[in-house]
Amino acid sequence: MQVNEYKPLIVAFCCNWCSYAGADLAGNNRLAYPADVKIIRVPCSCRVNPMFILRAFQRGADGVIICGCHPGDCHYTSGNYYTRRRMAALFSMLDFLGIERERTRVEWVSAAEGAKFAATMNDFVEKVTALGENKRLEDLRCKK
Amino acid sequence: MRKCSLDKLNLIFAEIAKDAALYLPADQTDGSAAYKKWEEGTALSDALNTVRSPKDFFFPQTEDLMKFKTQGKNIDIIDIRTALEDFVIFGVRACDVKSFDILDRVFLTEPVDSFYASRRSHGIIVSMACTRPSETCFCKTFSIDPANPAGDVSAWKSETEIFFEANTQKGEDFLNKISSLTEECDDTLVATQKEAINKIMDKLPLKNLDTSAFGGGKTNELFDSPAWAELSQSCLGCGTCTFVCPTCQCYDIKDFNTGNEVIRFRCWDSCMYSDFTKMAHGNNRLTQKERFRQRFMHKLVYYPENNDGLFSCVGCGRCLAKCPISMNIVKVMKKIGGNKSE
Amino acid sequence: MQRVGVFVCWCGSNIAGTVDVKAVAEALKSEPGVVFSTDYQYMCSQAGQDMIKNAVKEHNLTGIVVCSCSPRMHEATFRKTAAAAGLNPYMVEIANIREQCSWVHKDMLSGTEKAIILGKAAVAKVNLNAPLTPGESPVTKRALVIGGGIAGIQTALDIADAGFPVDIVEKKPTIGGKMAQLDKTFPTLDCAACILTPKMVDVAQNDKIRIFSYSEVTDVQGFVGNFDVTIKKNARYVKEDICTGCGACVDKCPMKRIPNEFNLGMDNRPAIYIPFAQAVPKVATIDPNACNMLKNGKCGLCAKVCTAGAIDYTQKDEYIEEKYGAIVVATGFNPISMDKFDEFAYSQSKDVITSLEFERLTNAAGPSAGKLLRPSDGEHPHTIVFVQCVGSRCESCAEKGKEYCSKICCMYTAKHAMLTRDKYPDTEVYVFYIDVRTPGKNFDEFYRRAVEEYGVKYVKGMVGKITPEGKKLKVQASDLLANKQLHIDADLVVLAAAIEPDKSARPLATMLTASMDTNDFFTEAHPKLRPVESPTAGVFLSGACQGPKDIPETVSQAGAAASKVIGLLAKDKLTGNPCVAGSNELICNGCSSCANVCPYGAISYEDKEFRMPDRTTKVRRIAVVNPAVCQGCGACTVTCPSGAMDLKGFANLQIMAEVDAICK
Amino acid sequence: MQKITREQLIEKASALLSNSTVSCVLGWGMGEFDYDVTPTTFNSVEELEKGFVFSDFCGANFSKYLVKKAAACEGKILVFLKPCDTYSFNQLLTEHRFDREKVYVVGIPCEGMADINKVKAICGEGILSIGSKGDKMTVTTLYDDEPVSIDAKEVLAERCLNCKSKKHVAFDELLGDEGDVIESNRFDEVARLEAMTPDERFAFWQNELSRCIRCNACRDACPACTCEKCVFDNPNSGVENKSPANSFEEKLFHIIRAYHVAGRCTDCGECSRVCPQNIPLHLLNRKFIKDINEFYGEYQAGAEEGQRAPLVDYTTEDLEPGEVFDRRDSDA
Repeated sequence: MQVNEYKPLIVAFCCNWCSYAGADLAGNNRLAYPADVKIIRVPCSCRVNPMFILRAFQRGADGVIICGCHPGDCHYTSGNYYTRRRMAALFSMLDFLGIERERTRVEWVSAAEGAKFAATMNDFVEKVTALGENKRLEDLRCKK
Repeated sequence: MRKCSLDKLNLIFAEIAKDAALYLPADQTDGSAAYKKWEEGTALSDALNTVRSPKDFFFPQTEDLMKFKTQGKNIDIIDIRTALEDFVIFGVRACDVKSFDILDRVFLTEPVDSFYASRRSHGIIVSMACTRPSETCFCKTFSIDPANPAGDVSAWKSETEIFFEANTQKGEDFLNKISSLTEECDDTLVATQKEAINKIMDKLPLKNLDTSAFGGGKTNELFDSPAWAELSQSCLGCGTCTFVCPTCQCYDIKDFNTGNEVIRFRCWDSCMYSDFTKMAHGNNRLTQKERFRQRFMHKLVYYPENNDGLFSCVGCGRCLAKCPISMNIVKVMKKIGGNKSE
Repeated sequence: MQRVGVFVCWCGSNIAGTVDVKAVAEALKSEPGVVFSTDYQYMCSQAGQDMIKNAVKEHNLTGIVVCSCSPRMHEATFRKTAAAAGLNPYMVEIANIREQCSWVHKDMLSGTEKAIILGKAAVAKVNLNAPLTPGESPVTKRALVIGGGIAGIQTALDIADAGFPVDIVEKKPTIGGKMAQLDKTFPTLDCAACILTPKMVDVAQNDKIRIFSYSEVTDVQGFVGNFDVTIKKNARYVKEDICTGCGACVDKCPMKRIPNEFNLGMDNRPAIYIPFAQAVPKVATIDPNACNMLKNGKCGLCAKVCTAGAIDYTQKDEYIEEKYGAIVVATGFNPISMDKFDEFAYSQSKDVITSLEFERLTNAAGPSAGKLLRPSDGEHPHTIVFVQCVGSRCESCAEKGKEYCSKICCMYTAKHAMLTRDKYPDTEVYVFYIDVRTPGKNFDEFYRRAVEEYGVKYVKGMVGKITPEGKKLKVQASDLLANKQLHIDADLVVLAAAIEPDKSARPLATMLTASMDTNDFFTEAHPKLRPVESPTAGVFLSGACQGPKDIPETVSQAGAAASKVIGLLAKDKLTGNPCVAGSNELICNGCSSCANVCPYGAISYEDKEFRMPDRTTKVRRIAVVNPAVCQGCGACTVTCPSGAMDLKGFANLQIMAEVDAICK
Repeated sequence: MQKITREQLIEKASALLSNSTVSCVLGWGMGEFDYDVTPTTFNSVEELEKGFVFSDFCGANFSKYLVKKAAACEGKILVFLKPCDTYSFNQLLTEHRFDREKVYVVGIPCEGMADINKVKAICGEGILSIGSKGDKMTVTTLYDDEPVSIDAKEVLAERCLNCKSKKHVAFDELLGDEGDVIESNRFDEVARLEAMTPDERFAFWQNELSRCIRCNACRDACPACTCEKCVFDNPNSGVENKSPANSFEEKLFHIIRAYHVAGRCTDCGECSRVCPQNIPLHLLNRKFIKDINEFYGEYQAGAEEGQRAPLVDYTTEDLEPGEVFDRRDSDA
């Protein structure tokens, strides 16, 4: 392994009922993904405020991923449908401002999809690593 | 007095920029002008003035004051002040030059604001006479002569030439630096230009704006005027007037936690904002009427009361041009001052 | 400022294997608010919990961070520990350094680094935690069971047996459901009616149970413990309390050629009818679409012959509003329509029937009085072909069938085949199957008996096409094991149609805000651990509405649902989830965005008078959250532009603090 | 250029004041020059005659003022609304921001409002008077001996060049002729930006937003921004800030502001009109509107009272966030 290899910082918002459990299952099955991924538990993907996403980028995140139950399977019946619209709008806006679209993602991961969780994270980390550091939505004051 | 051909202006800029950062009004993509750091290719704008005033150079919109860093349970306080380099602000209009006097009285009297003082001492101001004032200009009201702008160096620009005259030692030094590019001249052409400017000044619609109703000691007379409610009724409470104003000097001090350290910084505040001077007990100005009144009473009564009758308005007209509801100090002066000028 | 204690668990080597737990405990010591930090082999053990309790006392802790396994595993455990130590249980945060760290990262360095960051995030969050107290709401001690099949019946009986009143709402004129239509049950071959009808009678006679037959639920409001339900009693034009079920009207009714639903249209009934002899309630019902009196005002014969005077042509639909503490969904199943399966000639030949029709054909109370006769000509069939998985496990034909296995078909087909061979040994019986699935007590034995003792010819392979030709049905099929094509001239073909949830389930799910899967089966709160509860609190699932089930499974699930209901109704008060939304009335705009996205209708609005800073008063519309209804999803918090709406336990500032801690 | 005159409006307002239908009038108050009108409440016919004006510079959208003024007026308040203002009016009603019963709406036709910056771009500084006759504007300045005649169309505000509707969607009474919803090209500029490379878009917005001085004029003039307390003013919101310390904070403010009004913004254009730095803020809002139209079907905020905004709604078939780009890429 190379020294000083670029390591992205990934914030993953996971809904308690599906994706967080999916992440736990990935753990149970020892399915590895990079330690760059840090998970924040939220009750539902619809709890994720766009401000949290911008906050993460401000503070130095290189990628933000939101995971929720599959559409139709939301523990709260409709939360992820709102997430879907909100994030479609937000991501499109970030793209409009010239911010790399690969830095944001929504993925539906059920409690049974530990393998999908790990695969998703591996893929996301790979894509963000390829992009390199987040320069377009960073707050220089927060850089170390 | 020294002069040079406009063709050589760029060489002068290059010469200045060798030793000091040079800022001058340049055209922006939206058609307005703003102070920009000169680099090869930057052209001096023909616009009458910039949207933002040059007060930014001495009193920037945000300015870091210090930092705190926690190490375990200890807190380190870090002084982040660094030695400043000299810089030149070129093309400042007479009104804006005057605004520095007003700011100086706030920041340079004891206790001296070291941040401001440091920037001020490193700044060289090259002013520029106004040949085409706007209908919104009323600097004359405050005894400012756009034909004779103050500053370390005064400048006049004709169709073909630019003329310089030093007013201070700093200004002399400045002219010496560019002496190889300029030549000594008499002031005939400048005098002609001054005359032309004065003629235009006499045609300005706001030339007779009357300040006699204002000044120190007028608080009791004006404070409870019913006109405040009427004037402020549609005020949106935005900060446009205060942020484009060259003399507004209020700021807020805030902390920003970066996660690794805390940056204590100050940023412009606006008396038009509902949380302005909010204290533990709440806010002492309860409605927009009080906030609105504060702004104009400060400029026209409180400030002169404490500063030898000097008004803290320079008549630059920025608020007239930029207020979203077109409410401004001129309308206030006319209404509260009893329409004496009409 | 909180006084936070950090407890890092080794989980034996599960965590300690890839995370330097001592380094984590040490690193977190210098985090803001942390006054104590330690590590231990098993935090969840009694000794570990005691360590936490002691530390709370010794260091005056106000908040606890446990770096351990997933909060889904032991959050409840540590909350109890905190409560036992005198702390509010919601002052606990878990950093998941096992499932989401030590188990997925192999490298000690990066594992430790990440564990520290996750710990920091938990500390940052707990610093902003506030003690939370769950709200309380009363419980209406009455249950509603929607559906009166064997699932509903069993649930109702069990709840009533515990002493709670139960109402059953059944859309048909009688309870009994599908089981009442069956002849025998596998694998014991008991007569279905013999074991069902006594239960129906029990229901009718139980003074704790009310039956709303010929009725449906039209509206559900409220929440667990406090549902307000509107039940529509369809007009049956017969006074239920007066009708004796003597049947005189049924005999005299001149409109006798109405297809009989109970026999799946294989015979007829009159316009006024009692579905079957053992119907409960045993009262007549007039079919308004068939009755001449109701349609044209001519006839009135039934009223004339009714000595009890029970006929009432002016009867109107009636709406009943009732309060319930719990609702059990037992809406059952139906065989799917065979109309789209042209290859099996179901629509072309009367002699291609479904298994449920076969049940009626072999039932003593059925259209042929229990004699197995061909529907077309009433002759005895000599060759019968059973086709399994018609519409089940049908991945390629999603538009007409189902992807799932209907589960019960293998067994009832074996039963049908066996019974046919038993009663009519001269009959040749073929069963075409994809797989024979018999995982149940005595199931496989049963199937083997059909093959080995009764000589049923099981052929692995699907029937490709059935062509009616004269009196015969030409069956073209493949035998996959012998790898050859078969051509059979059958007299009768029985299709094991897939089963699907009843169509009434989808609108009901919407009313109940209960979730469904893509097949319209109700979703359980947890597929393994909470199989009889829906995710919506207070709504329980019984029988095939949750997924295909046979009778013993249905009955056991019905009992389980009943026990959950009893557990709920036994409480006088319910404590809610304290992590609910709340609106800051001072900055609420009253714009209604939050109510638009609330899936539970938990948000209402009121006009409230506010004293303004300038001493005037102002009436403003503000949002109010009902904490007993709110489930804490947080949809409202994001839609609120002013940020007035926030979620306890997952507040904006808490989540942002976690973000900051992770990113610093 | 306006078809309706000051006199007609005064006549209408006077009549409604005289018969006590309304007790005050929200209209345009005369300024120092011919272009600097101020939204003003008039309480009597005398006040109207003295100070009421109507010209090509009466662009302010009065709907927002009703949030405060409707409650402050003793009886009903008469408000003159141009077609585009009526959309904001409905949207505010949908969000229960004022009492409909307190307002009497007179819909007035609008021929498009002028942008003083465009006038100055042609005529320069020193404008002494601006007159209007038919399609022409006559401008006298300090520096021209003769009045300058300009084509009114040339100085139309951007939002009026791309006017989406001449139809009033809410009113108690109409003055003049009613118009129709217009097929506009208002999304062309958004599409032009979309067609750029991300680097170009980033450079574009970096340049535009770098001018922001966070005066909050866009927010404070916006009829969709009527929060009792804006998150950017609320120290407890976690995102409060008073001035953009760097380019991140410039973006944060404008992204969040546009997001908060997404699905609620009627595209009235006030944000861009009032921006002292001429930042084309309306493009951010239009981007959301364009996306919503494309993703979830045509939606015009404020077209009807009580509409459910697209971001508080959903269908089970909505496109996935990841498909947003696939879709655009396949269009391109």
